[in-house]
Amino acid sequence: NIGDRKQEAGTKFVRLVEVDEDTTDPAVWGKNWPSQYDSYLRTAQHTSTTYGGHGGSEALPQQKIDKYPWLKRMFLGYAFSIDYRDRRGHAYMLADQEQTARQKVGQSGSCLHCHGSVMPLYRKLGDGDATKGFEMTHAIPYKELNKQLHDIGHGHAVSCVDCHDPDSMKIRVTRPGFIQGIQALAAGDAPTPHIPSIEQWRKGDRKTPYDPNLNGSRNEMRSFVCGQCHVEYYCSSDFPLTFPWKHGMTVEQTERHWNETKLSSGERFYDYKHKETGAPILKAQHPEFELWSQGIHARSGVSCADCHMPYMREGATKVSDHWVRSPLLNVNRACQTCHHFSETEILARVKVIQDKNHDLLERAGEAIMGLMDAILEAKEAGASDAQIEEAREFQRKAQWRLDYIAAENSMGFHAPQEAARVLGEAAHMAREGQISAMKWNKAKK
Amino acid sequence: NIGDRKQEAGTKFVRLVEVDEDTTDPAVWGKNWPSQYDSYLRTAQHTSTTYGGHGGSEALPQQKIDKYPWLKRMFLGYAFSIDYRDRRGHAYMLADQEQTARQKVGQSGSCLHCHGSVMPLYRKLGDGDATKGFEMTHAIPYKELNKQLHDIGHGHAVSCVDCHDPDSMKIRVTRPGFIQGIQALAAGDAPTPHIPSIEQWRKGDRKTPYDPNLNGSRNEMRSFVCGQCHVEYYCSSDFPLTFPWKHGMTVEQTERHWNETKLSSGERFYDYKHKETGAPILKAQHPEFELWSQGIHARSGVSCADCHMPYMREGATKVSDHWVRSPLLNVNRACQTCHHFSETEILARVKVIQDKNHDLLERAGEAIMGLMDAILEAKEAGASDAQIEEAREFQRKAQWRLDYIAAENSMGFHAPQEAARVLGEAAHMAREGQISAMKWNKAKK
Amino acid sequence: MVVRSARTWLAIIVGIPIGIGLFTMHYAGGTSYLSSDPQACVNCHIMQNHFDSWQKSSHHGVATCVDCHLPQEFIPKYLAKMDQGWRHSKAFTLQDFHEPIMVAESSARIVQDNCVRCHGELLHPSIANAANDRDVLSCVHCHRSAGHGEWLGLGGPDRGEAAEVDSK
Ligand code: HEC
Ligand code: HEC
Ligand code: HEC
Ligand code: HEC
Ligand code: HEC
Ligand code: HEC
Ligand code: HEC
Ligand code: HEC
Ligand code: HEC
Ligand code: HEC
Ligand code: HEC
Ligand code: HEC
Ligand code: HEC
Ligand code: HEC
Ligand SMILES: [Ca+2]
Ligand SMILES: [Ca+2]
Repeated sequence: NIGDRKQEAGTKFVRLVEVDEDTTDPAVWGKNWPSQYDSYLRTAQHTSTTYGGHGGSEALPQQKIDKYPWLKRMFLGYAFSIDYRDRRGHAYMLADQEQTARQKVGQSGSCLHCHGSVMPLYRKLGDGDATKGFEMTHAIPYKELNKQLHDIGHGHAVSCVDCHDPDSMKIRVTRPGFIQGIQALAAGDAPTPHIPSIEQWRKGDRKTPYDPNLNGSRNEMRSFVCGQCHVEYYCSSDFPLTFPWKHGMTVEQTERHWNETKLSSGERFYDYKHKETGAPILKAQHPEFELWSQGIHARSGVSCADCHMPYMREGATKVSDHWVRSPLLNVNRACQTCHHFSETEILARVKVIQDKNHDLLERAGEAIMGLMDAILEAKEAGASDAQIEEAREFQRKAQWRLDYIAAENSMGFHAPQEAARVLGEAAHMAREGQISAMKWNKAKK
Repeated sequence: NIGDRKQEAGTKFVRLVEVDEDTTDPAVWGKNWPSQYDSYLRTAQHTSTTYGGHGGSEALPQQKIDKYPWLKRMFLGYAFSIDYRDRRGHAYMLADQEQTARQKVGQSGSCLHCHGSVMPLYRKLGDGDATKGFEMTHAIPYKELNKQLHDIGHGHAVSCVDCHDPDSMKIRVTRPGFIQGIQALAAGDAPTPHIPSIEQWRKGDRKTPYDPNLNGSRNEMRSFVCGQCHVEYYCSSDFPLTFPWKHGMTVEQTERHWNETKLSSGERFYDYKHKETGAPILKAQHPEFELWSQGIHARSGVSCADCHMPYMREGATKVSDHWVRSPLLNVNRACQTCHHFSETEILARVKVIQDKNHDLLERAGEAIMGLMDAILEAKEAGASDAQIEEAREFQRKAQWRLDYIAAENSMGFHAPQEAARVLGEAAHMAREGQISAMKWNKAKK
Repeated sequence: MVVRSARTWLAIIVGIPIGIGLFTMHYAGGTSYLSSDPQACVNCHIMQNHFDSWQKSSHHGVATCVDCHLPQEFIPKYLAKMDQGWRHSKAFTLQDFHEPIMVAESSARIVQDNCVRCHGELLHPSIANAANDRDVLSCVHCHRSAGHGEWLGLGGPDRGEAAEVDSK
């Protein structure tokens, strides 16, 4: 036993097969790095905690829109009201995307950015220039693009090559959406205490854009790789996939980015018009990277990988657990390395935080229902568009905030006070909108 | 040099004068413990941070009710609308109480519990039984009782004997209000992860009541001494001073305590009826001990004294800094022993937390104004008491929550997420009340 | 549960492992426990993080592992060495210890005594006066990084499957 371990310490990084930029099949990499591959494969296992992983059967996660009726109603007029489920492990990402009933309304090729090992396809489309290829994909229908991906043999979920340089095995980012987004963030002036290398870069002449792979620290890279996908985005056919970080990462700063964006029609940006009320809505998607950035962990240099891919001892070596999942299933490695409290105590702390946010979430959900009812009533009573415009604007704002936390996947843990603040604002704005709708006949036509 | 130090170390606790339970004059104690006395005296100095200490002149702190107009309006019908200022150092506690214009409406003797070195007087009134004496004081007018205090020579602000056993110098609690409150808390079943000794005591037979001086750990005592005063209370002439902890220490649990309390008139408890709206209001006072109890510091065993009375080096020994004040004036000793970040970084973290809560506070302030306006409008339009009862109830609830954080003195730092949650609820409930008032003519008369 | 059954098992065959244990201890570098050189502790890779973080601490120039983790009087020192040495080789052989390693209560007291041993002169009076007070504030309540720059444990091979099953 001990003999084994002494040996293991010596066997790091022996390559049995070569891997390169086009090796998207993780099984091939797995020959060189069996432990990482082994844990990577486990993302196909079912996991579930109070708020994490997924409810539902092994085969299909639970519908989020059934669990929260106000969520379904918020999305009326948009594909998310048809099918919107709990997330599950990385192994499923491509299959789940292919199978979601949201595909019925037709989706854009942009979707693949975060669900497949898509870099070779981007390079192919752009004649070697991945960014160029990427910028063409929003105009190609999803089904068509996905077929191409499979046809050229890269129909895999997120794979080793997406996060690792095949020569050095260093972690790196590949996704154009992320690179453009973080460059816009760096070029702006929002404070980024959670990304010191941006503040460092800003001290220079800013002539060459910020490059996460060059400028980012090793520790920052441990979050950047996740920030390629676990972020708020626009992804439809009007313009290329966009991460809205020009003015910063808070809920107000990203809202400002969208408010300043124009659709190709010239209109102010919106994702959809609410079916019942007609309000021009912003849809928020899984802003984990953004919410994390507002929390005390980010500020203390604690990365996504610290909690979701903690080191584990395998004999004498330490490896990163590639079974990416809820850290609550893994408290001793994910939390106790930094927090010397018992597992029960740590779980209790998380519970306190999450339960509080869940209460606020339900409260804001009730409030948004009140707002929608009030707009409908006003419309029925004969209110003109102008008379309910203010109320619709409140719906846009309130729903943006509520969705921001509802779509985020840590039930507020990534930044507890911030999540509570955003939900408080959401509920309050919803009621303000309701009041505005109730007063419609006092507004000018 | 080292010789010197060794000597100093040897001179600890040499008594030059005797002190006993009736020695309320800190100057006498100061002869034995000059360093502590020296720092104690500094509480007379003016201190000020963004949200802490006090604005205004050296002579008189700023009016809080001028800074926040909604605060003044919330208190209409109650003495706090006349004069309500920033707090300042311990040295002023008795003088400030004597001078506040709130005295114009006549205050109860209960007030002295937290502003004077009152134990000898309680013993005198109760013929040696301090609790008995204490329970008589609510019925005695403040001016009369305070005169007695001065007459028997104990007209001092909080003094050494209030927190220290004169024989052993061990810290201890003396105030009957606190002892009764914490006993009620222990006798109940609210979880108290921040006070492990209560959970310990509950495992016993509960025959003798929980005694903080016996059962409390040394570390807990470092917060209990402050919990004698920095708490929410009822203090008027109807019944003795009460700390509402029967069901626990959260904003909802203390609200429940008050809702279950009856006035001697038989009515449900309230502090005053709002002058404009007639709502039966609960006034919250400085719940520092309560808010702290909901935070991560309390849960991690970090006590009030750790931050507000950190050790300081004095020659060869360390003493507790009795200059009780904002830790932000003292970051290196108050925070940096535990948090190894730069002072700038620590201050920035506090600023992020406090600014967020301050924003929410102002938001909830606007909301409560909206509610009060709506009730007035309904009344003018002819609404009956029954028709605005629901709105009034919302005012009671919303104002309780808003005041809970407004009256608390850390601008939410003591429990950031909890403070944001409470303020979010406050704003939301205020708007719900407004909506209810707007719908008055749909309610039954 | 796991720990208890391991102990029972250990008690039953206590005779055998003494011999094996001594061998293991020696082979694994466990005999280095009897040395004062911090390198000796790192012989065991499980201690690597603690070594690394000690090197980043304010004390790495003034105190080595045994200065803090072993009592300094002769007899207790060797008793503790036997006790800890035995716990060490048992844990290492069975691989049944909790990772990250968490200090045992008895060892925490040893550490505290050692803080006081060196800093007795510059002490908070009420701590100094309470040498035998079990309720005394521990030094690491405030100086949580004195010995180790920052907490740096490392998770072990337990992948949390048990938690997985429980949560279903
Ligand atoms: C300090 C630890 C910590 C850090 C750092 C952290 N997370 Fe989390 N994360 C958690 C916890 C705790 C949960 C809640 C899990 C649960 O409820 O079961 C969570 C939940 C999640 C979930 C949902 C997991 C599930 O099982 O449903 C995702 C996705 C996620 N985090 C992504 C990220 C990303 C991306 C980052 C970095 C930008 C990040 N996390 C940083 C601790 C952390
Ligand atoms: C910027 C990255 C990104 C883009 C672009 C993206 N996704 Fe996702 N998707 C994610 C992440 C991260 C998750 C897991 C977190 C979650 O479910 O909230 C996810 C989850 C899903 C799920 C499972 C949960 C659910 O929503 O039912 C489906 C299905 C899905 N995406 C479909 C799509 C479709 C269709 C598109 C294109 C419109 C798309 N995705 C575009 C990152 C992305
Ligand atoms: C290429 C895009 C992509 C990258 C990169 C990525 N994720 Fe994901 N992640 C997803 C998608 C998509 C899902 C949802 C899959 C589904 O529901 O089918 C997901 C699901 C998850 C889950 C939920 C797992 C579960 O069992 O419920 C966690 C936790 C998570 N990701 C964390 C991370 C972390 C941490 C990183 C970086 C180390 C990361 N992800 C990198 C796209 C990505
Ligand atoms: C979602 C991003 C992501 C994917 C996909 C991914 N890794 Fe990693 N990998 C990481 C991160 C983060 C680290 C930690 C790097 C560090 O700390 O510098 C890591 C570390 C490693 C290491 C270094 C040793 C260790 O365990 O820390 C190896 C080897 C490795 N990964 C192999 C693989 C293989 C093989 C695959 C595919 C089966 C893979 N990785 C897929 C993010 C990823
Ligand atoms: C790499 C170190 C590290 C890891 C891993 C880590 N934390 Fe933390 N945690 C910190 C730091 C640093 C702070 C900020 C307080 C401080 O300065 O000590 C913190 C603060 C906290 C707080 C209080 C702040 C808040 O948000 O309420 C909680 C609760 C917490 N952590 C829980 C967890 C849990 C649960 C996990 C595992 C899922 C975890 N932490 C993993 C380092 C870490
Ligand atoms: C972890 C550190 C910490 C702990 C523990 C703590 N406080 Fe504070 N306290 C603060 C900070 C920081 C502020 C904000 C000071 C400021 O804004 O200048 C504050 C503010 C205050 C204020 C207002 C100070 C002023 O200058 O206006 C009072 C009163 C107070 N705390 C009492 C308490 C009491 C009583 C306890 C225990 C029940 C306690 N605190 C526990 C850190 C702490
Ligand atoms: C006997 C009652 C009493 C006790 C005990 C007490 N306080 Fe106070 N404290 C007060 C009063 C009253 C004031 C306000 C004085 C004024 O404004 O005139 C005050 C003011 C303060 C302030 C504001 C100081 C400033 O400069 O603005 C802080 C901080 C504070 N107390 C913390 C504490 C802490 C920490 C403890 C325990 C170690 C404690 N107090 C014990 C009654 C008390
Ligand atoms: C349970 C303890 C307690 C009782 C009872 C109490 N106080 Fe205070 N008082 C405090 C504390 C603690 C502060 C400092 C914190 C603050 O100002 O919020 C304070 C501050 C004050 C101040 C200075 C700030 C201000 O409000 O303008 C005045 C004046 C005052 N009290 C008067 C009174 C009067 C009059 C009564 C009786 C109705 C009374 N106090 C009863 C604890 C108490
Ligand atoms: C309640 C918190 C607390 C506890 C418990 C505590 N300390 Fe301290 N200690 C401090 C603070 C704060 C300082 C900084 C004093 C200063 O800078 O004036 C300090 C300073 C010191 C210093 C001097 C550092 C220098 O700059 O010279 C030493 C040595 C020390 N402590 C050792 C100990 C030991 C040994 C113990 C346990 C017996 C202990 N401390 C317990 C808070 C504490
Ligand atoms: C509001 C409560 C309070 C008051 C009033 C107070 N003390 Fe203290 N005192 C404390 C606390 C808390 C400690 C720390 C005790 C501990 O850590 O066990 C302390 C500690 C001490 C100690 C032990 C050594 C040290 O510095 O830690 C002495 C001596 C002392 N105080 C003297 C005095 C004198 C003299 C006065 C009056 C001038 C006084 N105290 C007033 C709360 C108070
Ligand atoms: C005696 C130790 C101690 C002292 C003194 C202390 N802290 Fe902490 N602090 C902690 C612990 C423990 C945590 C919880 C996180 C963890 O488990 O590491 C924490 C968490 C925090 C957090 C993150 C949680 C939150 O509430 O957002 C902040 C910010 C923080 N502390 C600031 C401060 C400031 C500012 C001071 C000084 C006024 C201070 N601390 C004094 C031990 C301490
Ligand atoms: C044979 C390999 C090995 C060597 C050599 C070794 N350790 Fe350990 N140590 C371990 C293991 C395994 C554990 C976990 C034991 C447990 O948790 O029961 C441990 C736990 C500890 C603990 C925490 C448990 C406790 O008893 O409180 C301390 C402290 C410690 N070791 C100190 C040292 C010091 C000091 C040295 C060198 C003088 C050393 N170790 C040498 C393997 C080793
Ligand atoms: C200046 C004192 C000091 C020195 C030197 C020191 N330690 Fe520690 N060690 C501590 C303290 C303090 C703790 C935490 C005790 C507690 O939490 O009560 C600790 C804890 C540990 C633990 C238990 C793990 C944990 O985090 O609870 C291990 C293992 C350990 N030390 C090993 C070592 C090794 C190996 C060395 C030498 C390379 C070393 N220590 C040097 C003071 C020291
Ligand atoms: C072998 C003797 C020894 C032991 C054991 C020891 N120290 Fe020290 N400690 C020192 C010396 C020497 C210094 C440096 C003093 C100087 O620079 O003036 C020091 C410095 C310090 C300092 C000031 C530097 C800093 O880190 O802020 C603190 C605090 C401290 N020790 C606390 C502790 C604590 C707590 C323990 C127990 C966990 C401990 N010491 C154990 C010898 C020791
Ligand atoms: Ca979006
Ligand atoms: Ca009250």
